[in-house]
Amino acid sequence: MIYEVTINERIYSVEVARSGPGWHCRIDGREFPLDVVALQNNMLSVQVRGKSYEVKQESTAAETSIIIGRERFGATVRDPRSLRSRRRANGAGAGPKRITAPMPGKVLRILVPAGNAVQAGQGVLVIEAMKMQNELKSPKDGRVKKLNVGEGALVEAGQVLAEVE
Amino acid sequence: MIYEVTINERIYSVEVARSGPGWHCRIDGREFPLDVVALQNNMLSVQVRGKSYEVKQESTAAETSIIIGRERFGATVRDPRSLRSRRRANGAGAGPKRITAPMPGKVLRILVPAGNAVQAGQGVLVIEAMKMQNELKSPKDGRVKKLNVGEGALVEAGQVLAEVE
Amino acid sequence: MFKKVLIANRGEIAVRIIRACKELGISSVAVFSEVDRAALHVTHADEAYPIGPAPATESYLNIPRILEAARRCGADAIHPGYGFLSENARFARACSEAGIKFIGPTASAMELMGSKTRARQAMQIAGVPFVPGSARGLSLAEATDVAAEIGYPVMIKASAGGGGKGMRLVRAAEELKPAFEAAQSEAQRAFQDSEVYLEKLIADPRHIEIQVLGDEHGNLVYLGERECSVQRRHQKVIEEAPSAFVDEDLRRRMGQVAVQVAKAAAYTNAGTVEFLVDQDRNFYFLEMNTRLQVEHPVTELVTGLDLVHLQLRIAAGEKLPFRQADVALQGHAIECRVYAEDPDNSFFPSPGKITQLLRPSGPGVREDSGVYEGWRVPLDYDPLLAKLIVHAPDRATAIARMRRALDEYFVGGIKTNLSLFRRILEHPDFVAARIDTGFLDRLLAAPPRARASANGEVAAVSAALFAAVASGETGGRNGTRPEGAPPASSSQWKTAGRAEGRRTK
Amino acid sequence: MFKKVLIANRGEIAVRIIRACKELGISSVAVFSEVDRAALHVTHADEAYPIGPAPATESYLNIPRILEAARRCGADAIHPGYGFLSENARFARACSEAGIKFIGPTASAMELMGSKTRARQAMQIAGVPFVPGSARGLSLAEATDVAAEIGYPVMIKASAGGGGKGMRLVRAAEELKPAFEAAQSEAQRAFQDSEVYLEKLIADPRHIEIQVLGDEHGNLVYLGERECSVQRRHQKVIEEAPSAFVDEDLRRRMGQVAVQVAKAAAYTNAGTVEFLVDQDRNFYFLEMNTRLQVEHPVTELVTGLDLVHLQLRIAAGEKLPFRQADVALQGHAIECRVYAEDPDNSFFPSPGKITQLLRPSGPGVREDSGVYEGWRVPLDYDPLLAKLIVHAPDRATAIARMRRALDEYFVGGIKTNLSLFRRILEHPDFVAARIDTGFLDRLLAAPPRARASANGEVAAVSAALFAAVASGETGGRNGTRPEGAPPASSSQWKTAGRAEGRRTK
Repeated sequence: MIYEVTINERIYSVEVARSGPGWHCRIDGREFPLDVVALQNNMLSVQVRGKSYEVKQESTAAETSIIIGRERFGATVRDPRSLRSRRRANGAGAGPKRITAPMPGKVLRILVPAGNAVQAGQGVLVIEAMKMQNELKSPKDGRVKKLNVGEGALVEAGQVLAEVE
Repeated sequence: MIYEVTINERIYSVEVARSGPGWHCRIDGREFPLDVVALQNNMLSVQVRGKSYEVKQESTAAETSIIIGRERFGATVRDPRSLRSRRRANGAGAGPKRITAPMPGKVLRILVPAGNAVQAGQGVLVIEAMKMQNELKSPKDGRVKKLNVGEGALVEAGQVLAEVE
Repeated sequence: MFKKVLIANRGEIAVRIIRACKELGISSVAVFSEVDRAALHVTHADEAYPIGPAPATESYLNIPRILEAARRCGADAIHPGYGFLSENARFARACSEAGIKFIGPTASAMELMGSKTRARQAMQIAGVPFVPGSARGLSLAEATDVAAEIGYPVMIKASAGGGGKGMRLVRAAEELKPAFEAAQSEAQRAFQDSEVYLEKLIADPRHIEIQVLGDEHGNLVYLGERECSVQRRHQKVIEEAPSAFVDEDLRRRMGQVAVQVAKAAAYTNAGTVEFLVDQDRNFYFLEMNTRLQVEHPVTELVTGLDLVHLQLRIAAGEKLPFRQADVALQGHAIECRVYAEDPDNSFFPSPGKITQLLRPSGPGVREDSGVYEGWRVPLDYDPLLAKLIVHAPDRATAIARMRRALDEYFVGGIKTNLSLFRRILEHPDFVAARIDTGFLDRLLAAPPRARASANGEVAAVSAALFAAVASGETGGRNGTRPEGAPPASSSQWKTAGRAEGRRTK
Repeated sequence: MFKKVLIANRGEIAVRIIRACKELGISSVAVFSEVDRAALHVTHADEAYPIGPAPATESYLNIPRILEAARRCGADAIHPGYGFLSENARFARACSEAGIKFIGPTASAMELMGSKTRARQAMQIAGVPFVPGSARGLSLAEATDVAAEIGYPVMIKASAGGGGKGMRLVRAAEELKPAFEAAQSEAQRAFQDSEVYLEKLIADPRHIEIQVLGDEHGNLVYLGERECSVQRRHQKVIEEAPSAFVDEDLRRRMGQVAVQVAKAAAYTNAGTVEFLVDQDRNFYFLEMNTRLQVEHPVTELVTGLDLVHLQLRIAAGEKLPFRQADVALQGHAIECRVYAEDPDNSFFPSPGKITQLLRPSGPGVREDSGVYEGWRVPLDYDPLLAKLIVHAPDRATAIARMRRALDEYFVGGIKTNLSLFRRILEHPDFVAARIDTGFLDRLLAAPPRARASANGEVAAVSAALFAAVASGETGGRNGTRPEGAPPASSSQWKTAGRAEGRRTK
């Protein structure tokens, strides 16, 4: 099975296949000798030429991360054969830009009602959690095309709150 | 839903039903006011008249236990309406008695072949784990009716190794 | 000793106090708001009672509800922890009127120290050194004169304040008016008291505090200092004991002044005297915190004492079990305050469900935690999850040990500030103990230097492997588990080792 | 200091040594047998290499494979931990011949102490006090004479022995022959050496040992004692430091003798001198263990030192960073050895999958663990899972703290001896420190008194609630989880607190 994996903006073509009790891997066409064992849910022990890596996966609504030791990598994995593909919420993309909640919280104020024009960096709405207010800014110049929430609404991290076109 | 629950040889009739966000319970016909919340898998926080209990459930092939603080209770829960009922492997019961493995290990020796007579307390077979040998004894006078394993076999905890009738 | 103690708090400090109660054979009573029913302090306590809705004003600050719970369960004492009602003299008084021992200083000592201006007057009489400035609340006009007299830059502070609220730095005369008014209204909001006063700014000071302990028989001791200069917006982030900047002589002099301060307030139980220390090792009284501090564990580790045990014993009327001469410091301790906040996103709080929790342990590692895997960190309170504290023979080893512990620490599902601690502990100025209260803001102003990683390929391959297993293709879904079975067993992985292991049998 | 250290061990001690390496900036190399591929020491190390099948003789005792791995990865030193090859002089020699530093004493010191009889001769020359008996291996005939001379009861011991193997108590002459032969064959099996010797039995002795530390520049210190009298079949179960039975004077005298012992063997690095102490505080040399002990953490907690750091520094040629006069003891420490064994079923080992692991933490609690939730404890090795160690200002508090920590400790899926520790810690003789090497066997001989429980009804109701949720009726099954979701969220429980909490928003 071949995946297109993006790690910190760099794209790898990764082929993985079972071989006996373990796995056989190729990366960008090259042989990648590894020994892998599952430890817990979302946690692997990967050994490559004697080096030992404890690898964790963390998936939130906002993003998927791969954690190796103290390093955290933003990851996107695409299966060319399927349309199921996880993309980082804040990743680039054509068309209207989305404004997503960086944390769970409560919508305190709407600063720019739907339909109005905004400039890049201008606050669109304010959410609050743990007594801290977070003004969410427009990613680009344009118009607030859509507001998915009203004042007082409880939102989850990664939830799309508004779209700017 | 009414269950017949056996805790340390004492049998309780326990009725549990949802009520709003929580549960409504009766034990042996009496009201049992409690507030219950799930903490983790197989773990509850139960409050009864202000007293706070952290309750764990542990199920092995051999038995089901309820753990409250430092206390461990052997538990059997029977749903009268269904035949699904968990019973402690070493619990009482009519007919032939079973000899089960107290731990995972390897069958080292068969001391009494199937068909032969045994006395209560006489060793029937020996299993080994972590370099320690464990002689499993007959629970009663009788005859080794059945041997489910041979020498060298790997067995799991709770696995029925032999029956004495 | 008390039979039953109610803990009027939540989170790690409530758990820490409950542990002390268990160790002293005291039954512990938790109180909880509606969002905390499943919180760790509730499940750890012997008894637990609801005290209202999520907002602290309706629950953890709700004096009548808390006293009602205490009466109902027959508690003979209440420990307030820190924050919430811990420095509320009215609460202390209400407790004693209800015949329940408040574990802390007397209401009058709290009131004296609670008003910075009254405290300053009392301390000046006691001959305690002060930062030049006004001893009392000021009008804008008075402030202008005092500022001119002592010279800019100056600090404006709230008389009832603490934790940086109602504080403003003023570099020049023209900044005074707006800053003064902002400070007043902030103080009004935070403490229902708009009184502010004025102090000369000490350049690049260190924040160093002395732990004091007094019994109810007139015995007072100091337990060495804590170095608390690593702060973000006047909030402590990392604390140490001892301070690399403090030598035996300075420690003794600061300690003796701290004891004078406590004496002047007829202080009992645990308290902390905060000082500003300038580059020439002059020290100035800041304030006295009339409660147990968040950072008390670093003092416990270097003194070998248990401050909460001692608080309980003292409140129960026991004498201090040791004298000043018996207090000896051993090794070095560092504490990191682990918060649910995102250091990569201007430290916005990050409440939510903790999906995975891997906790550090081993030699010299202590974790005082208020959370567990599967728990949802509520939006409603201070986002402190846990305190990670290490103890080692010397400071360099303590830093190395903390780095090791941080590498073992993983909190999945929410953002935490763990990565911030790595940055701090690797910073040459911190390693060399060249720290003042401006250190962390300077560090944060500089962008974190991104190292090129050698592990990109391993990350890429791992991501693909996770995906391959998660995909239906190999059957089952990563994350689903058969009843009772632990993760590894049910995941799609063939664990090579084990498979071969079986073959050898 | 070394660049790269290979740890020729597994389990908690391998993890503990890896942690020390990380703290000293040394890269760590694990080795593992086929059943240990997923073990904690493998995942914690920077590098890891397979060294053969499950049986220790083919892996962790496999000198060629281990040296091959060390050469392959370029390790400049090997730490043997305890057990396995830690006291194998041949291995130590093979290491130095391979140009790899063995972290421990010299091979010759190990050989001297490895033979009880040679050690005894050397120590007698050094004037070390001994239990009356034979200094060398005996024939049955000689044994009969010696026994008659020193008087019964006597102990038969294996010259190459340790851990109680090849040991026999003989109360009267007629028991001598069978016991002697049994000891010989057991010694032959265990150590490929049937030589045994004979000693007078000391009635109700305590087992107290002294930690010594020597650098390679002739400096030797002792780090106080450890009380190890709580044993089952000559295996330590609980250890303490200091011993309640040892006063300043006895500590100094035993310490000085221990240093003499080490000097007589030209001993370097960490070692332990074991003594029997009788009721009149006479002490007799038992043996010297030429390795790091399982119970070394209790010494670390009361001295504030890190013994593994010191082992590495000493092996790297550094001088001891302190003198005897600098060694001060602070507080009291207790260690419990947590085994995968069933105390209710004559301590049969209980390997298998750890389905749930709740670990104690908080003030004064240290856990040195070699396991994690979801891991399968293999059948093939010593069933030590972890060591739980507490530190407190005094012994009474340490006992209370250990009880508290034990209540927080839960290992699901396998049996452990945690309940045994509760029995011991509640026993009046242990609490009063009236312990000798027979204490635990006496305790175990008495049936545990079953308290009537007040919690039967709560248990019954809980069992029913678990069943109700597990049953399909309410939809879903307890234990199944939606992808990535943590337990609480997906279980069928309505968490009242949270539900109401939301309503308040």
